[in-house]
Amino acid sequence: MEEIKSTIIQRIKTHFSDATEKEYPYNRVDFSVKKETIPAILFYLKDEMGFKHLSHISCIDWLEENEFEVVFIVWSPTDKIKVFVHTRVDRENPVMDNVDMIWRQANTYEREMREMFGIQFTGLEAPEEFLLEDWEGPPPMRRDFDTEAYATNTYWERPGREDAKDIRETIEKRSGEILPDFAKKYTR
Amino acid sequence: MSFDLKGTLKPLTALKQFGKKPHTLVDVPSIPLEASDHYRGFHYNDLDECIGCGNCSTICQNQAIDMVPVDGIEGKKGDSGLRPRVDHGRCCWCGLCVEVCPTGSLSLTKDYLYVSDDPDTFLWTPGVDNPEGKERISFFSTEETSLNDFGRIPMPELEGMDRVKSFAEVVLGYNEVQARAEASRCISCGLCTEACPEHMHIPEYINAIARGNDADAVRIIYDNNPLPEMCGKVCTRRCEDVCAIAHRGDPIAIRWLKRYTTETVKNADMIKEVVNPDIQEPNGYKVGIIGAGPSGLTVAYYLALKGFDCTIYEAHAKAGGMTMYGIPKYRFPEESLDKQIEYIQKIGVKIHFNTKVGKDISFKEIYSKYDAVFIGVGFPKPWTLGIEGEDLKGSIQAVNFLYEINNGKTVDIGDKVIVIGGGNVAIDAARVSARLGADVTILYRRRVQDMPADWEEIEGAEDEGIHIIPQAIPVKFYPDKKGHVKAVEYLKADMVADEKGGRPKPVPVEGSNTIIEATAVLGAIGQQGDYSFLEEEFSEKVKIERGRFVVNEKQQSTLDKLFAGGDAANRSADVISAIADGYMAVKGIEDLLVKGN
Amino acid sequence: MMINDKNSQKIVDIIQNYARKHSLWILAYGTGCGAIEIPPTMTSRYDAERLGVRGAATPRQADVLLITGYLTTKTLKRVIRVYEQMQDPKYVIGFGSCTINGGMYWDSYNTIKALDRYLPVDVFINGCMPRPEAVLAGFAKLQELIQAGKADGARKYKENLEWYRANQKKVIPNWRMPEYNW
Amino acid sequence: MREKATTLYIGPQHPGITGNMMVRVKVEGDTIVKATTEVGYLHRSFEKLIEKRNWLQSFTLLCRFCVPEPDPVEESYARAVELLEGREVPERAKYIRVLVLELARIASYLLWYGGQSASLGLYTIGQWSVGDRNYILDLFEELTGGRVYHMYIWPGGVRRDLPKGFENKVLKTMDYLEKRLDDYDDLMFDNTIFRKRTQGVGIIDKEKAVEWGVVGPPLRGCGIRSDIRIDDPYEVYNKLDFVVPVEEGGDIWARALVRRQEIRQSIRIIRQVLDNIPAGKYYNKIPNPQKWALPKGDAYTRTEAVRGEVGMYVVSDGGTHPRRAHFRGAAYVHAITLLENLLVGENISDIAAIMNSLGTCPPEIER
Repeated sequence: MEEIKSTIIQRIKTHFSDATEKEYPYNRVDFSVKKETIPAILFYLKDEMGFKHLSHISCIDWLEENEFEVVFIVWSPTDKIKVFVHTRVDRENPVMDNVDMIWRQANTYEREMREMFGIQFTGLEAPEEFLLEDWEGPPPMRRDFDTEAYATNTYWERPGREDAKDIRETIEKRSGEILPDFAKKYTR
Repeated sequence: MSFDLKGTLKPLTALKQFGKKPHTLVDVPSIPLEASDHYRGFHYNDLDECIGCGNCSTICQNQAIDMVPVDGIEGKKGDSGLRPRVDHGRCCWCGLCVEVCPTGSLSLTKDYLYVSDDPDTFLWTPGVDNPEGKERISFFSTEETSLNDFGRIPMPELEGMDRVKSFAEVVLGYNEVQARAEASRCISCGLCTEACPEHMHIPEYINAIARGNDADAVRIIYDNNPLPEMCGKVCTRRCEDVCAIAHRGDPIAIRWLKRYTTETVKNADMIKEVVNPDIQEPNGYKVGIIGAGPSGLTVAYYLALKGFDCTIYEAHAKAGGMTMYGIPKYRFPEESLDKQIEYIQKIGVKIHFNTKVGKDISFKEIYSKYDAVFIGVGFPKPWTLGIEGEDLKGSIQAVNFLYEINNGKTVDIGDKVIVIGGGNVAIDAARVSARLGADVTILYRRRVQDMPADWEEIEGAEDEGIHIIPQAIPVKFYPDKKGHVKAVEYLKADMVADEKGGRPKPVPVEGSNTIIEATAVLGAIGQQGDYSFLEEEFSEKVKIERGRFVVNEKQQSTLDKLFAGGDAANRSADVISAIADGYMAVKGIEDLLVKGN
Repeated sequence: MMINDKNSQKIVDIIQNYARKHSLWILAYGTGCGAIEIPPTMTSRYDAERLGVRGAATPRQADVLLITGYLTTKTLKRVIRVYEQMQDPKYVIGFGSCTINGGMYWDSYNTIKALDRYLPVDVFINGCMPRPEAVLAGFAKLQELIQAGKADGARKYKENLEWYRANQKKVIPNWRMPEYNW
Repeated sequence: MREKATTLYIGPQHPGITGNMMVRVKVEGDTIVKATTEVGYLHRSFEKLIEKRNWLQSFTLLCRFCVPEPDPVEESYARAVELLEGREVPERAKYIRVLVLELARIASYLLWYGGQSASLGLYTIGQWSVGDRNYILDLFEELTGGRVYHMYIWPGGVRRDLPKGFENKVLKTMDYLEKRLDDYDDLMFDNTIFRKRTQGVGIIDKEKAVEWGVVGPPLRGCGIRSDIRIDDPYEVYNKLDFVVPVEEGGDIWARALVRRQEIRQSIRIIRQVLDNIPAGKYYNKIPNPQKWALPKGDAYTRTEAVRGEVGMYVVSDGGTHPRRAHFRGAAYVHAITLLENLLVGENISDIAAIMNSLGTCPPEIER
C-alpha cells in the first residue's frame, strides 16, 4: 500500500509541477493543484493510472478566504486507492474547465455546482436549471445566502413560537442580572 | 418464439397460499397496534423533575421546542419555572431532546396516534396535556446513554499525606486542555446565575473558555466581580449546587474554571490590559470605605471605575480581610491576593493600611469627610463556647490562630489538637494544625453531612488524616498542673428530628461522657461583629439587629449616606455574598450621589 | 344531487356520504418521504383496501390527494395543478409534521411550511413519519368527517380561491399555468 | 418510413416506485430516441440546512437523504465524523452496525421486489414482499424506536444496545424470510413474463460501466465483481464470510439475479454477526453536543447500499458545525446520465422497469 502511494505521488509530481501532495494513513492520497491543471491531471489519473471510477465531486465555499474549493475524488478499482484532487477557484469570478468529457457523469455535478454555487464551467452543455425552478435569489449554497431569513420572508409559518431564544432571559429578568453586550455572543 | 410451459405454470404455485391465515392486522385502525418497547412516540415530561434548563430547546434542530410558563409551576433557584412545549408540526422524533435532558425528565412514549383537522392543535406541552403518558414511557435516557457529560475532569491535587508537609497550595489548577474539556461539559442553561448572589455571567465565561477565548472570559468575569481569583479559589459556589448537570452527575467545576481563567492573567498589569476597563472622568464625589475586605474592595473598584474618589481604611497591614487572615495559604496563596489588590489600586483606589477606625481615625471624621461611607468590617470577634476551662492556656480561638499563622508567626499547639466546630474555619484550623505536625481531631455536634463546611474541604481534611468525631458536644476542658489544657470531655449526642420541620437537633446523651487528650483546643463556632468604633451619636441612629446592620436592597443603612455590606450586613458569611453586597452598594451610592434618589 | 325538500336532501346526503366514505381512491402521487409508508399501508399487513382506500392512476379518478410530507415549491406547482384537475368530491390529507409547520425543513428555502395556506387540508396526520396505523387512522378520521359532512375542503377552496391563489403565487414566482375555470 | 417523433412526459408522479422525478422522452412509435431527466421535485436543501446544525443535529437530518434505506447514510456520516475526530468505535457497535446495515439491505430489497415486479405488471409479489418487509421494520422498531427513520448509527457507535432476546427474533425472521424467498422466486424469476420483459432490456456496456459511474448491483450485473464491503472494507465486513454475486449480461435480468442472490448473502451475514457479536460497550460517548467541535480537515467515506456506492464527504473548519457534508448517492449517477443513455432505443413500457433496476432514488439525487 505504502509503495503504491509513493509511486502515485512520484508520478503525479513529475508530470504536474504544481501538484502538492498530502498523505493520509489509510488508502488515500491528496493533491492540490491549480485549477488550470484539473482536466489534465484527471485525464492522466484516469487513462494512465487506472483511476477509472469517479467517486465524487464536491465544492466548499470558503467565504472567509473568498474562494471555492472544488474536490474531485477518484478511485482505482485495481489499486484500491482513493485520490483527492483539490483546487481553489476565485469566488468573485468562479470559472473552471468543464471535465464531463472525461467522465460523463461529471456533467451532473457541474450542473449542480453551477446552480448551487454559481461556478461557471466553460463549455458545459446542460439545461440551465437543475434542482431549482425559477430561482431568483443568489446561488443558495453560497454561505452568504441565509436560508432561514429567506424562508421566514417567503413562507408563512404557523405562529406559536413565543420564545425561540432561551430561558436565560427569564432568569436574568428574575435575578436582576445585567448582561453586558460584549458577553452576549457567548450566550447559547 | 417457443412456448415456455414451466414459466407459465410456475406462478400458479401462488395458489398454494390459498386458505392460509392472512398477515393482515384486521383490528387496525379501530384498535391501534401497540408500538414496540423502545418506540419513539410523543413526548412526556415529568413536570416535577424538570428544571426548565432548556437544553432540549437548544438541541432541537427543528426549533420545535419552546420553553413556556406552566400553570402551577413557580420558578425558584435551580428551576427556571418554564417547561418545554413541543410543536408537533416541527418535531421529527429523533429523541435528541431526550438524550440531552440533564435530569432525565423528558422521555418519549409509545403513543403515536394523533389525527386532527385543525393544524393548530399540534402544539402542546408534554406532561401537562398528556399526564397519562407516564405509564407509557418507552424511550428515555439513563446516565449511561445520556449525551450529557456527567463526569467532572478531576482536579489535580497534591497527594493527601504529601500536602500536610507544607503550606503549598493543595489544588494545582486546571491546565488549558483540562479547562477546555471541563468547560465543554456546560450546557449553558444559566440556572446557576440566579443562585450566585452576585449573578455572575457564568454560562458566558464558561463558553468563552470552551471556545478558547480566555481574555474574553476574564473580561466577562470582571464585569461584576473584581476579585475573581479569590472566588476562583475559596468561593462557596452555590452555583454548583443548582447546576443542571448535578442532577445526575458532577456539577460543572465553575469555581475551578474561574480560577483557571484568572490564572491566565499573570499580574496586575496584564489584568488591566485584558480587562481594559472603561474608567470614567472623576466626578468629584468622595467615598470612604471602612475595611478592605471583599465587600469594601468591590465598592471601591466599581465606584473608582465610575469616577468616584475612593479611600479605604484598613486596620491590618494587608488588604483582603478574612480572605487574607482567615483563610490558610494552602487554599489561597498570598500572591494571588496581592495581584488583585494591586490591580484595584492601579485603577485609582487609595488604601490606608494599619489604620483602625475608632483608634487611628474616628468614625465621625470619616463620616463628615466623605459624601458616602461604606462599612465592610466583617465579623472579627469569635464566639466563645461558654464552658468550663475555656480560658485555659492552650485553648485558642481558631480565627486568632489562623491570623497568627497567616501573619507568619508561630503558635505552640503541641502534637494533639482538638478543633471544635464544623464550619470552614474549623476545617481550616484543623488542616493548618495538621501542617504544623499535630494529630488533629474535630469535634462537631451534628453529623458529618450537616457540616456547613464545603464537602471538598471535609474530604480534603479526611485525606490528610484528620479525625472527625461527629455528634460530640464538648462540656469541659481539663487543665494540667501548669494550667495548660490537657484534655477535653464531651458528650455523645443523638439527632432528634425537629418538630417544626427544621434541621435535626443534637441532644446530649446522659452518661456518655468521653475524655480525650489534647495539647491545644481550637474553638471555631462562629464570629460576631464589633462595632465599637461607632460613636454614640451614630450608634443611636444606625439600626443594628442581631449583630448586623439593617440595610435595604441597595445596602443602605438607616442613615442615608451610610452603606454596609459583607458579614456585617448579611447572614451568608461568604466571599461572594460580600462582593454582591458591594456591587449593590455601588448602585446605591451612585443613585444617592449622582442620580439623587 | 340536489333535492328541494330539506328532509329528503338530508337522507340523500347521508346515503351519498356513506357511499363516498367507502370509496376513497388516493392519487398515486407520493410527494415526499412519506411515500415510503404507503406501500406497507396498501399491502398485505395493513391492507387499506379494506376501508375502500386504493390507488388511482390519474387525478380525474382520484378522490383523495395525499400530501406525503414536505412540498418543494417545484412540486407544489404540480400538486396545485393536480388538485385542480381532480373531480369533486375531493379531499386533501396532510401527512406528517412537514405539512403542519414545516417539520425538519422549517428553515429550508425550497419547501413550503404550512400546507393549509396553499391547499385546503381536511385531515392532518401527525408523525415523522406516520406509521401505517396512523395513516389508516387518518383515513378513518376522514371517513368520519365525510359522514358528518364536514370534509368540505373543496368548497372552501372554491370560495376562497383568491386567497389561496395569492398565497400560491407568492411562493411560485413564475406561475405559467392554465387557470381552471371554476 | 420514418415516424414523426413525439415528446412524452413520464412523471413527476413516481414513474416506477422510485420517487418523484420526470423523464422527458422523445419517441418514435414506442421506441425512445432521446431521454432527458428532470429532477428537483424533492430538493430540501439539506446541505444548506446543516450550516445551522451542529455535528450531532446534522445526523438526524442527513439520514433522510434516502428514504427506503437511510442506514447507509447514517453509517457514512458517522464513519466520516469518526475518521475526522479519530474516535474509536467499540467492536460490539461495529457488529451491530453491520447487523443494521444488512437488515436495511434486506428491507430495501424486499421493497425492490415489489417495485420491480409491479413495474412489469406483476402485483402479487409486491403484496407479499412489501408485507414481509414489515417484519424487518418490526425488528428495527424494537431496536431503534423507529420504523423508517432509525437515527440509530451515530458517531461513536450506536444509540442503544440490542434489546433482550433480539437475536432470537432476528434469527426467526431470517428463517421465515428464507422460506418466503423461494415463494417469490416461483412468481418472479420462474415467471415467463418477467423473463421475457427483462432479458436483453436496458443493457449496460461492460466495457464502459466503470467509467460511466455504474456501481452496486448494476455493475455486478455486468460481470464486474465490485463491492465496497470487500474493496474498501469498513466495520467488520473483512471478518465475515460472504460472496459477492456476479452475473453476466448487464440487462435488467442480470441485475435482478444479482439482487436475488444478495438478499440471501445478507441473511448469511446476519447469522454470522449474531454468532460472533462480542459483549462489551456499544457506544463511545461524544462530548456535550453543544460544544462538540471537530478538528479541521475532511473525510470521505463510502458504504455499499442496495443502490451501490453511497458516500459522505464531510469537511470541518474546526468548529461545532460541519462546514460541508456532501452526500454522494448512487442514483445521482445512475438516474441521470446513465438512465438518459440506457433509455435510448428501449420501449416506453420498459422505462419504469429500467429505472427500478437501476435503483433510482430521487431524494438522494436532490437532497
